[in-house]
Amino acid sequence: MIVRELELDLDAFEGPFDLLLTLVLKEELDLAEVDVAGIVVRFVERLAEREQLDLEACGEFLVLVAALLELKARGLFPDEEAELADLEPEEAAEELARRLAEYRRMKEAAAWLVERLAGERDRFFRIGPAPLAPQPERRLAPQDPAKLGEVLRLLAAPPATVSLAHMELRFPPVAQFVERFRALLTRRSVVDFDQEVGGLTRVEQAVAFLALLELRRANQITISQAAPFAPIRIARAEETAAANERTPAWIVHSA
Amino acid sequence: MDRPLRLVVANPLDALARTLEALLVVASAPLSLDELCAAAEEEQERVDLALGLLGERYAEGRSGIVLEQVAGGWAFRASRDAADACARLFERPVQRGLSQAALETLAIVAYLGPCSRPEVARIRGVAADSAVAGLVERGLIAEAGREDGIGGAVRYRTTPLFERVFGLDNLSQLPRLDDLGDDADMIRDRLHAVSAQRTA
Amino acid sequence: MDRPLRLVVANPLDALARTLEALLVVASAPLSLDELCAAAEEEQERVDLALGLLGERYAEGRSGIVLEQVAGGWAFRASRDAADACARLFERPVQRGLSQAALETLAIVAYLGPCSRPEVARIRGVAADSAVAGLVERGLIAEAGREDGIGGAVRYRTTPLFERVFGLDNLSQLPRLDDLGDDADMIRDRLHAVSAQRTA
Repeated sequence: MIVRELELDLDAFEGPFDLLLTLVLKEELDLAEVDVAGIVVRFVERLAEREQLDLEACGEFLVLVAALLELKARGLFPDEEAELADLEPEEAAEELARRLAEYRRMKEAAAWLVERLAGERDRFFRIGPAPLAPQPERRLAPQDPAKLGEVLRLLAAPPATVSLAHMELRFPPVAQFVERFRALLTRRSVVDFDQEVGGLTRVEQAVAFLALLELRRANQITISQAAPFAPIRIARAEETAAANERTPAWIVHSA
Repeated sequence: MDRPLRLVVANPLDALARTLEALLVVASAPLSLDELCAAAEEEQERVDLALGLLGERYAEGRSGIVLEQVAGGWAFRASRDAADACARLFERPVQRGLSQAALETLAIVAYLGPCSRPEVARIRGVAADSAVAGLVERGLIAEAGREDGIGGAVRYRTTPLFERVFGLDNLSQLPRLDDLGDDADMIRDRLHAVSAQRTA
Repeated sequence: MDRPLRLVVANPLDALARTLEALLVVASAPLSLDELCAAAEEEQERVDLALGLLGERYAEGRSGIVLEQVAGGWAFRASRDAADACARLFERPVQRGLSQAALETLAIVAYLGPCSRPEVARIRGVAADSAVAGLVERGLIAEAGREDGIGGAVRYRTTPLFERVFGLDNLSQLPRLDDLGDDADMIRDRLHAVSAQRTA
């Protein structure tokens, strides 16, 4: 088995392992987005298909994956580097097993949710108010203005010592905006791009625009602009959406 | 005496009536005859007949659910007998508090003056869409123009209702936050600096 | 002879059942037993009995409207028989299935909630921002305060809509975590076996 030709199908990447390594080293693919466990699972699956243990492949794979993991760990947890280095190999293995077990359980829980959804797809219910219902009156009890100052003080306080906030990428992934626009378009038929990205940083706006092009390329949306520099409007590509819709859909929402 | 195999022959319209019931109970707006026909894949005439059946079943005095024909089409409503109970359900006693998200958003808008959703999101570190929408719906904040520049985002300010609920004559009565800064601009800078630190 | 004003004495629970029907048909979310009792101004026991009556009347196969116990309360939904008709008329807010990342995030929040984005990221090993934003947008998870301590991250929990979409009465109906991830134990055993072999 040639490790570098291992075909991967991950959320963030699809293609041979070798290409993934190249992209990571060229910093064209953010390791934070790469599910390394997924690579390991794929490798183990391939390994299991063979009768004999391919020692050479295992060795090469271990070296490559270890390097990937180290790079990723440094990127994700710079502050914890010292802490991890302190672990004895056995402890590290135990910690790895523990984390792996936790993640596997969540993966199975996710699989259970998928199955559940498939079973519930013919349950339709109303979301939102009934057509002829009385208008709810939501009066608020008197509030204490001191609470406003309190929450603002908390927001203005510098984050506590070890923060994992560095995981929030400064260059947001395109997928984030793809998901966001899709979600928005399930609620609204037309979305004003400028309004959605107004106030975001230039980089974020640029990435959001890339996401638009991505969605357009996949024929999931239509983009219109009345004139140069006029607001950009995004709408669902209805018929294609209907034609491509093969994934389970389970809830409804009245027109 | 011969007994018929089935004592009650199901009315052939019953299945259609059940489909219509289902459609009406899911709808959040009245459904027109056309919509009902299209969804049930049935002739208008038969849908009309089935609606007649439902009209008898879901009639005032017979059922808590009443079928009503309104301008836009057909819809279920609560019976008049249940008006008091419905009123109790909807006019529930005053809501006690605001969620953390609502409170934070409100504090930002109150102290910093007109503020856009993206700005609130940046300061809080999470998307502000639902918090802002909720506060607008409750009438505690309202739109106040747009940010400068082409395609500037909508900005929000607090409303007179906000002042009433918080027992303030005006915004200058908000508790002073001298430890954070002398004025709105300084507080704003401080909040942005912290949020940048949080995501750095 | 005096004739009674009413020839037919209705089941005394009928009036209550009608009131409950009315409440359920206008409610915008499942109503808990407490809410039903408060709105109907009735004892829990009687409301329970009336709900039993309604459960028989609005049962799958009998009616297009079905009474179900979901998300900690009672609600009407369309019968499964009418799913095709409903699908023709109503828009689905979750058009495309949830991505694997979104599903895993949803599972983590459902089991460990309230939990923050960094916590989700730690378990999944990848940043969770877009998945969390998407789930919030769809109304399946919502903010639930911040982590303790200064500058704590926003935490999330699943919403009643989540329970409703997945047809759960409450989160305890999720499979027990201990019952999941058998293969995780296998992996652990294998790791230990391998290391034992090495040192042997």
